[in-house]
Amino acid sequence: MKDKKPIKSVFKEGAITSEFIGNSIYKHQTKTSIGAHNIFLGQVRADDIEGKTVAAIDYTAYEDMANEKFHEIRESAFEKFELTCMHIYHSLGTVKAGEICLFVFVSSPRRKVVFEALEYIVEAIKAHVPVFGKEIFEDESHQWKVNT
Amino acid sequence: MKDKKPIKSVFKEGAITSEFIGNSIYKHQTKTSIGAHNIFLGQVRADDIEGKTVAAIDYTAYEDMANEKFHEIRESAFEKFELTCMHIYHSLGTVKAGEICLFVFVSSPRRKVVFEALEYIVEAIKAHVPVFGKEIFEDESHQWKVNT
Amino acid sequence: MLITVKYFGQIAEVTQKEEEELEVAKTSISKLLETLNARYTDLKNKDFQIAQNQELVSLDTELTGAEIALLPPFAGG
Amino acid sequence: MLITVKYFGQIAEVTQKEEEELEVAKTSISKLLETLNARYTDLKNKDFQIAQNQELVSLDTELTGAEIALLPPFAGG
Repeated sequence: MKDKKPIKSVFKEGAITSEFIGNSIYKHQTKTSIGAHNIFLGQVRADDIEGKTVAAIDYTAYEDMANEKFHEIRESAFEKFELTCMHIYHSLGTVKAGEICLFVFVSSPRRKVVFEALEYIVEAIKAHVPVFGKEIFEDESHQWKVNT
Repeated sequence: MKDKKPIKSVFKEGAITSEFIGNSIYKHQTKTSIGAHNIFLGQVRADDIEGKTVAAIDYTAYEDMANEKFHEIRESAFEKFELTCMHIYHSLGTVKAGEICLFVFVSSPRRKVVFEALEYIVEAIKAHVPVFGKEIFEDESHQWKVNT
Repeated sequence: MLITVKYFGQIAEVTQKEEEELEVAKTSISKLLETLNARYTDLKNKDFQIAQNQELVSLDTELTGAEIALLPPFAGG
Repeated sequence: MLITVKYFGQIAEVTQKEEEELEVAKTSISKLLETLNARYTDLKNKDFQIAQNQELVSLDTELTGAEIALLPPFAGG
């Protein structure tokens, strides 16, 4: 499923702020055919790993392929589910523990659809999008994150 | 499942604003064991019904019973799912088309849990909480909303 | 005994009030409903459930509660 | 032919570079991988998938692409 349209980048430098998310919700209030929104937020956990605490994750990506995959996921979700709109944002660079690195937002006239669609999209992102996360510990050592 | 603790009211007068939601997200950034948030928002649709357009919904509730039901749903969700936190807000009074009347927010260390929990909570609210919605048309006539 | 009956949504439109106190015999919910149907004749055309002390009950339940509510279809969210 | 090979995450830590150009015979992905394993000996201890022109491919795929990428486990979200 190749598409020749220019693909908008999903990536944002640094954490996704709560103001950005609130503002994105606000912008949907003019779309009065929407009855249900469902939002997924991925937040960086301060995991304890063998006595060391994760302070941040440094995200990198194979950006061209990742944006293509995000685009395929988007097209496929619109095909499968009756969605009014869908937005995906992912961080690149440093995101501190407690900050948000993934924001997925789906809207539909009816609620059943948004639950199915959101889980489908988030699982597809985790499985198919080449994003890499370096977990930086408080002592500045690191390890590489793996999605489970 | 009766509980003798005082129960916090879930109801808010009027629409739930995007600023309120953004601020609620912000407050969770100190909880660094959280890895995934899932948010459901119910928005009032400007439905066309026999040529008339819904301009707003006027919400009323059997408040004591409703807060008790919200509390039961909350306790039951915490029992079923490994949640770090859960928040529910529902509007009373007038909520215009495009505005938000229901805000359900669940958070957990891991994502699988939040999808299941959020859908469970929203379906339980729709089925068991005595909230009533008068759909006000643009010509000020009305009809009573029924959940499907 | 003295009970409070509460009306909501389109039911309150029929009864033209949100609540009232009624002196009734210790009876069943269905007997109480007959009384209310006689008083508010449009009630029989309406769809509602009945709560006794904030729990939904069936018609053959014994009337024991101090607070009865007639609840039209829920529309939360 | 001239190809670009890109390295990400812990793979880039092994290769000490994010990309390079290589002159290779028209061959299979697995032959290319042998070349890379010889050049970067720690690579064989690493878990990764290979993309050719931004699509994941298996080892027996023919090397046709201008852009090859070595992708360690995904960690999006």
